[in-house]
Amino acid sequence: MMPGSIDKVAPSDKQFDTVLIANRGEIAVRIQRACRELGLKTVAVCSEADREASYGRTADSFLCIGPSSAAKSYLNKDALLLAARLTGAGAIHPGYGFLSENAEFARVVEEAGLVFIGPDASSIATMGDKISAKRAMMAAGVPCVPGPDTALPDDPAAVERIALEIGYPVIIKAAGGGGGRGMRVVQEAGRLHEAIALTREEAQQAFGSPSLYIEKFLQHPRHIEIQVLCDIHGSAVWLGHRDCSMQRRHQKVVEEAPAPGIPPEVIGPVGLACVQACRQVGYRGVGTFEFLYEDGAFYFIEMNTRLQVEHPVTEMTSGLDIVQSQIKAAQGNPLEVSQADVQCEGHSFECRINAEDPDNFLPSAGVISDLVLPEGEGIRVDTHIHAGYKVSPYYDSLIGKLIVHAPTRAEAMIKMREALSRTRIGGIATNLSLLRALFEDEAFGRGETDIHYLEQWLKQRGAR
Amino acid sequence: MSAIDFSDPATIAFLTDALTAAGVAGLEISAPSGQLRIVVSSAGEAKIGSNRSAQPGSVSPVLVRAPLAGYFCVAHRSGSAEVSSLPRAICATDVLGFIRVGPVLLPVSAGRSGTVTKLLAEADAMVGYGAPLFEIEVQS
Amino acid sequence: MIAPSNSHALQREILSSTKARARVSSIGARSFLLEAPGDFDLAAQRRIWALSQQVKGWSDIAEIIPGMTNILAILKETPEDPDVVVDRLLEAWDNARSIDLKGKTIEIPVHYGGQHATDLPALCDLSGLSDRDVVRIHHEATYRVFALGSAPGFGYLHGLDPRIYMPRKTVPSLRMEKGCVTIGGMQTGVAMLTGPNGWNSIGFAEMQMFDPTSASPAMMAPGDTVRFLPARIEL
Amino acid sequence: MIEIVETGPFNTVQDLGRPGYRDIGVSASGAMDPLAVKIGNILVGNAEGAAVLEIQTFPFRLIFKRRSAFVVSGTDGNPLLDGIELLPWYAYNAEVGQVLELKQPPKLARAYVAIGGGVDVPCIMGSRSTSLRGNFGGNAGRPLEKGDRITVGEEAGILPIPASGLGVVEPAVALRAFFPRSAEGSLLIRALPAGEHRLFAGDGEAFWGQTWRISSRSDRTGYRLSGDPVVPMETVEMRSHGVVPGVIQVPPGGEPIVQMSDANTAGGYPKIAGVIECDLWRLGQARIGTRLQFVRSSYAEARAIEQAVASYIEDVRRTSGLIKRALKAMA
Repeated sequence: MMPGSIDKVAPSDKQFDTVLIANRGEIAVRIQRACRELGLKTVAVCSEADREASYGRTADSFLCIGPSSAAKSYLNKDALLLAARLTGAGAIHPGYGFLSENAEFARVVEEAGLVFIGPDASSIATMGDKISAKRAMMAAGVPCVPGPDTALPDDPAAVERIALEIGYPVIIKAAGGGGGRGMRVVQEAGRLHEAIALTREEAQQAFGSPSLYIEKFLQHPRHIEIQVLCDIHGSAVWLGHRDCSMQRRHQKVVEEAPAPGIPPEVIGPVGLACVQACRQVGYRGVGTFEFLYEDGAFYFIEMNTRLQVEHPVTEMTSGLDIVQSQIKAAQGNPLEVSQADVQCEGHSFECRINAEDPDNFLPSAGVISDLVLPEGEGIRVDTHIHAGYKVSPYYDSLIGKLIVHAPTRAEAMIKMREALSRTRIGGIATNLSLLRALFEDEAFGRGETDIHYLEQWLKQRGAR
Repeated sequence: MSAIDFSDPATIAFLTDALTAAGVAGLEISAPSGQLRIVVSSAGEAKIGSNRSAQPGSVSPVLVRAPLAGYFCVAHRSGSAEVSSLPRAICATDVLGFIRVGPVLLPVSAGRSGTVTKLLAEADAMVGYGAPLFEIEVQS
Repeated sequence: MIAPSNSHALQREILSSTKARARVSSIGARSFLLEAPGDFDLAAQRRIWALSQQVKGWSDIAEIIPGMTNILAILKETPEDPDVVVDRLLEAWDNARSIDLKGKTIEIPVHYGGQHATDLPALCDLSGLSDRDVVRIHHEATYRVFALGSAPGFGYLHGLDPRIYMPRKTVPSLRMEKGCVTIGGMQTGVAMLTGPNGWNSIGFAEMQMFDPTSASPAMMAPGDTVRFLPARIEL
Repeated sequence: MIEIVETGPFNTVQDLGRPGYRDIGVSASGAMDPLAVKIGNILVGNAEGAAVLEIQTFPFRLIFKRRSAFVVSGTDGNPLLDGIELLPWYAYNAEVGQVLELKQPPKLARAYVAIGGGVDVPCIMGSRSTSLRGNFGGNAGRPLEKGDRITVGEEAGILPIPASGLGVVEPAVALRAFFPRSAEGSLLIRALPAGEHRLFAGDGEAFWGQTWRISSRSDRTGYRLSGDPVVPMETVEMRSHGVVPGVIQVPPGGEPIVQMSDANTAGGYPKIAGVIECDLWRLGQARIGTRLQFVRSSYAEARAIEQAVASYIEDVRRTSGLIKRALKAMA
């Protein structure tokens, strides 16, 4: 059921002075910095593999909560709550990944009398379900991918009618699917029923439910995001947009803000619709609306009810500290900015530095023997690594983010090239060489590359 | 590369973790200082035996680690002299201490027979998961 | 321990109260006892019944136990200010109108005399009546259930003819059978448990008046009318 | 299923009692140490009011006919499982055929055995407690006897107990600040003056001032206290009225009676005081011969203690659940 208004969110009167950071790596460092700047104490937690993490030494408390496997530590809700109980933390920041979009975790955190730094459990649950999220967005006037907001009917004739209405090509998706699994593109009417039958069988086997839905398939979309920030008093703003089309297997590699080549009069109404949607569902804290963008039109795909990896590019252009704002919202403070105050300036890029083989993308573990990170005006590095740091094989291969900011996109590209050239990470394999090459690519330099571009670029590069 | 100290509990623990993660059943390393043999049982708990300097009948230290983060309590109830008199022979089911969270206590049992030789954590201190609490010498 | 016999309190119920107002005292922190002023009679009990019905509806009440012209109210939680509770109870008492409970009529066949009528001779001595007269006076009267208590399903019956009042024994019978028809002071009743009992037995009733597995375990309820039918008289 | 291998008299199945039927003369019954019942049940994963065994005469032995989680709570004695000493107030797993033995505890009166799934005797009038006076409830309305086989409820959905057990800092220790003892070691029991306190005049003060001894004529119905008799100035005959556990009545002899779990539902002796409810479990654990003093309490104090006890219970529930689930995820 859709929550009707902001009234359902009782203003949080929970004051806290200590934040437990239920995450690891660069985001643990980033959140710790924000807490310190707000005068809050921090609790860092770790798995056995992260026992030597640098941010453990700078936190007010540091506690190992479980074995290296994420399921036993960073995903272990109860171990996290116990850590909060032991350290007297009054709030939990989930970061991104792990439990950040787990409605059940948000619920048990609140039940334990703690503040979950993020939206409430029902917002997470609503947005986590593809169909209910789409319904909520349509209700708020956010443009969605054409297609019904219900599961596909069994009647073949009805399905045909729906597909025709949407217009081919269409995509059939498993309602419970994700990450590129359980979906099939149909180019023409003649292939519709065969595709449905196959996908239904896959869906039943892979996700335990034969429920499918149908949408318009976009051929060359870009991935555009809108960052929002909301308080619990009914105020919400959007902080501009990002382009995150540079992806490999749904993993973003480079992000930039603003998205190049989108006129303000096109994105403006979409941004306002996002803000409107937040007000309608009583959304709290930070969130990201993800869209596909093709031929001047936006299509909502999903909302991320958490901090994003790529939040720094928006921080660089908007000048706002998104993590601090998120924590303040969780404290129940009213937003300090109005929409008119939000002025995005210049251009920002973020490169995700991964500990992986640049050719076959296999994760690389080991000890970082030497490390040189760039510094200077308009350059920011968010990372937890240091010389001697042991990259463990247990988690995501992201070891740092290189962020630049300059007045124009062209200047920002130059700055990123320079920053990348100055970066040295020895002892393990990284994707630095790939990033360097990407920033020399002409098409990327022109901007407006679509979500398939990187994969094709990699294919061609491999062929060379 | 400097020589790895195979008697270092941290090294053994790291190797054990690596073996467990890799799904490898065991490992045997021969070095001038002696032999190390790690067998990862199906339950995931490592049985570690080592034969330092190849002296038959020698003992090797095994660490008893915190099974959970919490406050470490050495003795419980009426302050029995359990750990205060070290070294002390114990059997596998003996409770050596407790991990306390609020009013709840999780007993830490020895897990193996041997002799408790060292107390490695401070009483009433907050310890993390896996923190070494006791050292037991096990007859090889 | 030797439990205080279930009837110890009924030796002389006539507590002459000159107080005009009801009295409220407490047992522990969440039980409050309101005792009606005045005589021990049906009029007072009717007001207790009215009070019971009212108090039962209070949201902070866990349980009420109506007694002999009194009521024990057990709260769900220890009150912050006990005086507030006392005032509420007194106010409710002052406003309690007499009600007559529309009870059912229960007819209990009794075997008067015989082996269970251990105290009949003593009652004859005390009253100066013949055993036949005692039995007749007992079964000719109509009784009202004032309250239940003391033993599962035991009803305190009011309406005993003053001619056969008999004080409770100072030394209780150690083992009186369940079913004995007894007189204690100005009341009568049927013993519900076998055990020590200070009341005086004049007969025996076979009827089962308590079934713990039933939805309404006790046969008697306050306000019910009880008549004893002489099934057999063995003198 | 469990089978009683050895038992003394008056060991019964109890839960938190059947209040609500005192108006038809049915005693509430229930465990003498309800706090031990709640903690035992929570540790083992049951609802806090599940039925348990109340053991007050020893030695006691039972055999597990099914793999079960169990806790022995309330007591200060170490239970034995197949002869191996365990800790009281700790949940453990018992395998089929293992024998649990309880010996006479060093100081306290009663031990409670909570079993995963709860003792599954018929629920009568909302409770599984044994009504010894009424001969119903519990195990066929009577105490446990050697050879009794007692069904235990399903453990479905109950979280596993860690192999080395899981326990609590027992209430007497965790709540030490709220449950003091006197310098001479006698039990301090908080009470409020009751209806006829004033009738005792000087003897009323003597009641609070002296140390009483729990006499041998004490049981689940009530404790008779020995000491210097306290006598009211005038003899009053009370009309029969409802009473609750904790009421301290003074019969003509002048030696007070504290009504306990199997308290009669009605009484008429003069009431000198009423023990506050959250001190009753300590009285329930006091053995015959225990010396005790009554301390004048207040509503504010009673509420403060109740809140402390309630938050201790809630903390045990929440934290033990977190630990079990956290360890399960790590297993």
